[in-house]
Amino acid sequence: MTTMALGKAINAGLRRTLERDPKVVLMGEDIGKLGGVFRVTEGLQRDFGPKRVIDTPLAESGIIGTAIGLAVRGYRPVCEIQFDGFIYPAFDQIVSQVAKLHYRTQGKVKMPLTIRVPFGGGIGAVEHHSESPEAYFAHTPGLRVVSCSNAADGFAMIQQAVASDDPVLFFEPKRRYWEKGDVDDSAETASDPGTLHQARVLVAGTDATVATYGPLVATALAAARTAAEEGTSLEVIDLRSLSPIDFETIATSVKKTGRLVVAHEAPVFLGLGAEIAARITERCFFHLESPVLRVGGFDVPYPASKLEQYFLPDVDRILHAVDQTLAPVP
Amino acid sequence: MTTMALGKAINAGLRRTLERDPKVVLMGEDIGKLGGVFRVTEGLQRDFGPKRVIDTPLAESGIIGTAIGLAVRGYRPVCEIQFDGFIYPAFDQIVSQVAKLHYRTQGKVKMPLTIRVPFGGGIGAVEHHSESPEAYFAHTPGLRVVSCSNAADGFAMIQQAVASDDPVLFFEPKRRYWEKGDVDDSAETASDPGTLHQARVLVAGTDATVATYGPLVATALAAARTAAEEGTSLEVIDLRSLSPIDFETIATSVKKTGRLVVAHEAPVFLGLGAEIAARITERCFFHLESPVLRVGGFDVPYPASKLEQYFLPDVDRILHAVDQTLAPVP
Amino acid sequence: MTATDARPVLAPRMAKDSAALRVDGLVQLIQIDGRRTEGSPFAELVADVGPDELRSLYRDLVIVRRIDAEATALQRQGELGLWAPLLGQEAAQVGSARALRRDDFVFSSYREHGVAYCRGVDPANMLRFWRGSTLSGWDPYEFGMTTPAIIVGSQALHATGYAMGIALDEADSAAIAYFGDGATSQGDISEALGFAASFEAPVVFFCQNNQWAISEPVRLQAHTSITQRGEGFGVPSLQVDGNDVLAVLAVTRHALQRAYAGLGPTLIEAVTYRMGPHTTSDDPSRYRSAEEVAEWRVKDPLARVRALLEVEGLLDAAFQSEVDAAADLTADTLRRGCLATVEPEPLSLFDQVYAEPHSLIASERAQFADYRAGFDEQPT
Amino acid sequence: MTATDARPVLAPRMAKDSAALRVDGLVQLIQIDGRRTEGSPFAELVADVGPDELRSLYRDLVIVRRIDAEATALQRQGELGLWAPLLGQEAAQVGSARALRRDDFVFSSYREHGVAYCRGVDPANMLRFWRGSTLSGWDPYEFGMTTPAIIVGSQALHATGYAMGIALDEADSAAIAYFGDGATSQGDISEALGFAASFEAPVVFFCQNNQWAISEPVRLQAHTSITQRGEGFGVPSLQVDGNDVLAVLAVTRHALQRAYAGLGPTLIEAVTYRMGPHTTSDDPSRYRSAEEVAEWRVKDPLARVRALLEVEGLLDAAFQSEVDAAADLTADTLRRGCLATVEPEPLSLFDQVYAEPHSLIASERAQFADYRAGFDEQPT
Ligand SMILES: Cc1ncc(C[n+]2csc(CCOP(=O)(O)OP(=O)(O)O)c2C)c(N)n1
Ligand SMILES: Cc1ncc(C[n+]2csc(CCOP(=O)(O)OP(=O)(O)O)c2C)c(N)n1
Ligand SMILES: [Mg+2]
Ligand SMILES: [Mg+2]
Repeated sequence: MTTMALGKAINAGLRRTLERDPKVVLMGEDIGKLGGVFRVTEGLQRDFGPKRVIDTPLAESGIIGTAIGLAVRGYRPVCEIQFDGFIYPAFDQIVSQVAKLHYRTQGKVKMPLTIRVPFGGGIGAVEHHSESPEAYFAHTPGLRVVSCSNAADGFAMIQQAVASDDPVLFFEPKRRYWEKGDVDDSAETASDPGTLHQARVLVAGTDATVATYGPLVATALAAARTAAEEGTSLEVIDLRSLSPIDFETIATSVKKTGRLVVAHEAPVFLGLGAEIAARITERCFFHLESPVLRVGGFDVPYPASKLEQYFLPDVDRILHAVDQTLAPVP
Repeated sequence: MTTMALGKAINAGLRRTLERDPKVVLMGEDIGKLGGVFRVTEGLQRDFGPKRVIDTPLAESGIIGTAIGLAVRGYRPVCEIQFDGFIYPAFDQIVSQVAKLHYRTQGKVKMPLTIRVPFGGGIGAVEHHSESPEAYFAHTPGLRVVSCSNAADGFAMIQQAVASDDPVLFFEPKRRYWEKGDVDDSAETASDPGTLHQARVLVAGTDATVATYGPLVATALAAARTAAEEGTSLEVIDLRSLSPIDFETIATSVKKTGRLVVAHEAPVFLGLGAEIAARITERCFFHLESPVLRVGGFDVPYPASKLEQYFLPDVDRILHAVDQTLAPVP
Repeated sequence: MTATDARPVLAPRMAKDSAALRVDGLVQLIQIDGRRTEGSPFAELVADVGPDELRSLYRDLVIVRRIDAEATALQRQGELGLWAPLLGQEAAQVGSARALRRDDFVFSSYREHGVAYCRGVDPANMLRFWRGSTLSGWDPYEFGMTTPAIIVGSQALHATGYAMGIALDEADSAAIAYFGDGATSQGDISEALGFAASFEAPVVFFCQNNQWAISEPVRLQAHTSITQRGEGFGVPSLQVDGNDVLAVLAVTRHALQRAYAGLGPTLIEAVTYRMGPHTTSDDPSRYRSAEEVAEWRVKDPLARVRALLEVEGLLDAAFQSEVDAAADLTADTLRRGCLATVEPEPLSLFDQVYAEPHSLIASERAQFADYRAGFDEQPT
Repeated sequence: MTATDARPVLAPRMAKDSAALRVDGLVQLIQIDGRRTEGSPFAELVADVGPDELRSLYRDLVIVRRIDAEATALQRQGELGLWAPLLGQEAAQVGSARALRRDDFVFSSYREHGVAYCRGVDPANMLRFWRGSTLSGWDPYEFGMTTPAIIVGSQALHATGYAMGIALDEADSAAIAYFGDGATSQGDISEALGFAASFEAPVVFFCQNNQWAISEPVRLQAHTSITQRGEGFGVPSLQVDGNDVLAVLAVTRHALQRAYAGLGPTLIEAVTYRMGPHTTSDDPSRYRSAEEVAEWRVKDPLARVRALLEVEGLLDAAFQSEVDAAADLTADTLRRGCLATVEPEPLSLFDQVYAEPHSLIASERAQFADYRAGFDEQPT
């Protein structure tokens, strides 16, 4: 057990993948000498050389497009997109190629790409640096989408993502990079992708379930503590995987609590909460005491940072939704 | 009243906008002499000249990016994306610029772009020619997304979309281009955007509501006829607008029928049906006799055309879902 | 009958000096009347191409044209959903493909049926894609060639990345990307040229400038030559007569040698012409004149080699009937293969979406299987 | 205090011949020691720049550097979330911006504070973006300049489209796109060059090659000069000493004249250096040497003009204190303005998402208003 920050844990996980598999190459803008703008790749080019940790020209479509070619050649590229808002120039290569190549070739060509994306707001950044684009990718068949919320998961999940023979969009909650947690980096952590897509119940509760992922997991845990003080018992689920979603775990919880609130920073309209509400309602129709409620970013472009505190779901907004599910207005 | 095919109706509507507003310019690949691969712009370059109807180089990001500049200059560009699957290279310009510029500049810069996209399957095409990407745009704040299902709407809605001071993604059901309908092209059709975002009840019914849009509207109408023969009364709603969605009209219907099936060709996971199911369940929780069901494309990449008949929702699959809502398994 | 049948393989020999040869204008080795062009520095690169090799190139040109004609006919008869004819581009495709080694890798566009033939792909398998029976008709690894890429320009980045992998492996093979004149406007092509130059990747950018991008003439895409575009990215670029199979072979060998020698990327602009429609759904009469087409007909790539063979007395009746027979056989096999296509099973919809188990796909497959089973019992 | 204060406007006169001037290598008009470079064809283009104009250029350079220093200080003090310093690029920005007419339109990147100043933007309004108080600090139409564009490369297409509009309007103004060396790798920049060439759009591509893209040296982006890149697209391209305000002014005037005359696009590569960090969050010591920075310090753009003024006896004490006073005043006003920023109201979140009424935004606004009202009554 070592205590480390989420960013450092992902760095340690990446180091493991580079040590384990000579076919793993890291690609991205400023990931070499600089170690990435968030230092997640710090020291890796120094230790593995510029052929394993590659600074690319400033072109996201080029990064993903060449990573595809490297994958065809048998490599296992791990691409860093510097900020969430810069992934869109690569959208075509991700949606039309990365997602489809395995299906197109009936499995002949594997696409074991990992695309790392620091995402979400809360760091007081300028425009395009605080987006939550995960739903675009979760709506794209052929891709897998996950998000880690803590150091232990950051260390384990990045290794599982890289080990997966399918393309994985790996969303890292940038505002949590500095939050510390215990990481079991002693043993050779299993990089079997098996558990990558399982949700986890972080707090057991009885009155209502709060499901979320990435940056809002810490917020949901804080909400659960506050609620507990007020005598409300919340069950908190960290989804971890956004595509596929572990509906089994959510449904089991909802059948117990009868109430569900889903929270994410992405706009509510067609955000992950929509799919979860639709499917859980279908599966738990006769168990739900009140409709599934969603707490998310508003359906406006990400605002100037002085406004993000109002845009982003916080403990109060989550608890407000919980209150509503507990006392539904007919 | 004139009877014309959907494609011709959109062509006539575009002609109206070109006549009405000198600032309207059409841009796209092969839209000039060729009149577009679906002939939707046929004759327009001949009649309005190459400065109003512009053949562009083969680059979608370039088309949308330059259209943005033209809009900043005061023009009202109508861009054609040749096929749904070719919109992704322009995704960054659409999502990071078109959608955000008005908000970014606090309304100083208007983005009255219309982006026409022939979409959906059913025409036996090769890969990337049968996609339904509407959810990506509906999840993007700052954009408006609509889809026409018949000639009359094609004629009127394209004019409303072009007249709108906001950017509009205009999805045209390509497999319905040749279906004829009556179009009121006599009077100067109101191009007031007012009704652009209203859904329409096409068939009144009492047992269950079927909501859909674009190419599946005709399929839903056929399903309603079959159901009627079997003694089931379906209410059919053509959503017309996908962002914003006219939930008022859907909720009113569901409060009457107590059952809702949403159908679209796009993959079900995070498709429009998810948002509709989530929101209608929230609004009509105590009116719903059974969970909202979704019929859509499967969560696989669009398959080879010999398989599309199985991939695409048809009358049978819609009726199968209707049967399920009528007899929910607890 | 595929191109793998015994026939001289034109494996490039390393030139003494693989530095980029520079020539002004078009590289041409065979003139329209069949006489050889004198004094081209590229002649040496095909000095090994004797009578047998010339005949074999001609055979491929004829067979490839026949495949194209037969496929077009099958589309007209409703057996294919679509077909993108290569008529007029046979020399550009055969000349470049015959320069490749087995361990080179081709990233093609959608019109490279001639390249696929030279790589050994069974023509019937080429058609399965256009029939709509599959999303790709062969295993890219078996032939060292990807299946049709529809998104214009995307494959150039894949070729560049693959070439970066070759360099990382310290192998001496090359990747080649095929694309058209219209594709040069796509950002992806520019980014590919930039990445290839920056990483000195062993990739050949083979642009078939067939003068048209559907209805758009090449001048709409660029006000300069495509070779100048390549040079702008620091990629040595050569313009070749794309209807001259020997010149294309020579120029491609040169580019490959530079790649094998670790000297980085090369761009080749093969100047040719799309004699037919963009695809079987296209109507070129709407946008181009019969005169223009006529001008190019005299530059026909097959007539060119035929003339050369005549001039050099290599075109006897026996060879001609042998070639015709080979073409007939290919066409016949192609047709039978197409008509014998086994269409995919409905449930195959869910196959190979992912390499590893996926809960959502599994449940949708199960539900769909139940749903279809339901029909057998009591049809709705 | 903004640049609109009375000072000579350097409106370009039409040259007799606006065909693209071609020169080998860097255009330079002032040498490091302050002496003028002899015999450049560009000298004529700034022949009208006399003592007053020189002094006014110098004043802008000093003021712009002071704005940058003050903003950097404010960021360190926590008043700004971020700042992208222009230190070292003053001449490239002032020289090019001072060549513009009011009816020209600037599509900038995020570092063009000097350009904004010359366009008349109140420096305090520039800071509101970096403070996080707004997504754009001014009305683009008021100053003929867009607010910071963060997505690298995107604005070049906007400039090209705007220029296409100028051409459609048959107006004689121009658009100018500012971007960096790293941006040249983005597909959007290539597509912009291609569209501009194809449509002969009156646009100037002004690339500040400051040698670095965050931690990546320009050689990683390209193995050739940025001007060669431009020529590859058929866009006449010029390389200018970006630390020589007169040379930049001259070259930009030339490019604008070509645009006004309907001769199409021009690319300018202003060779300069980013003396500071990429942004206030960056640590350049991780990726570049102190030696390299020192080498460029001697080419300082302000020292250059200062030396020229000295050589030509135009630098008296009165002028110097006047300039210092102006800079002090600007810095002071800037700081007051920044500290006096009125932060946006929570409900303004929902303003101007759309130009026309939108049901979803309306309901979210109402719900959020109720939600916040709830707090006032009985805080949770
Ligand atoms: C990204 C994208 N945009 C548009 C299309 C539609 N399209 C298919 S082929 C083609 C023309 C391509 O021309 P060119 O690159 O010259 O190749 P050619 O067809 O002449 O061989 C177009 C516009 C596409 N397939 N992909
Ligand atoms: C599409 C996109 N990718 C990445 C970034 C992150 N980023 C911001 S500035 C920058 C470097 C730009 O370098 P250059 O174009 O030379 O301009 P400079 O900063 O040197 O002025 C990068 C990589 C971005 N803003 N947009
Ligand atoms: Mg072409
Ligand atoms: Mg730079």
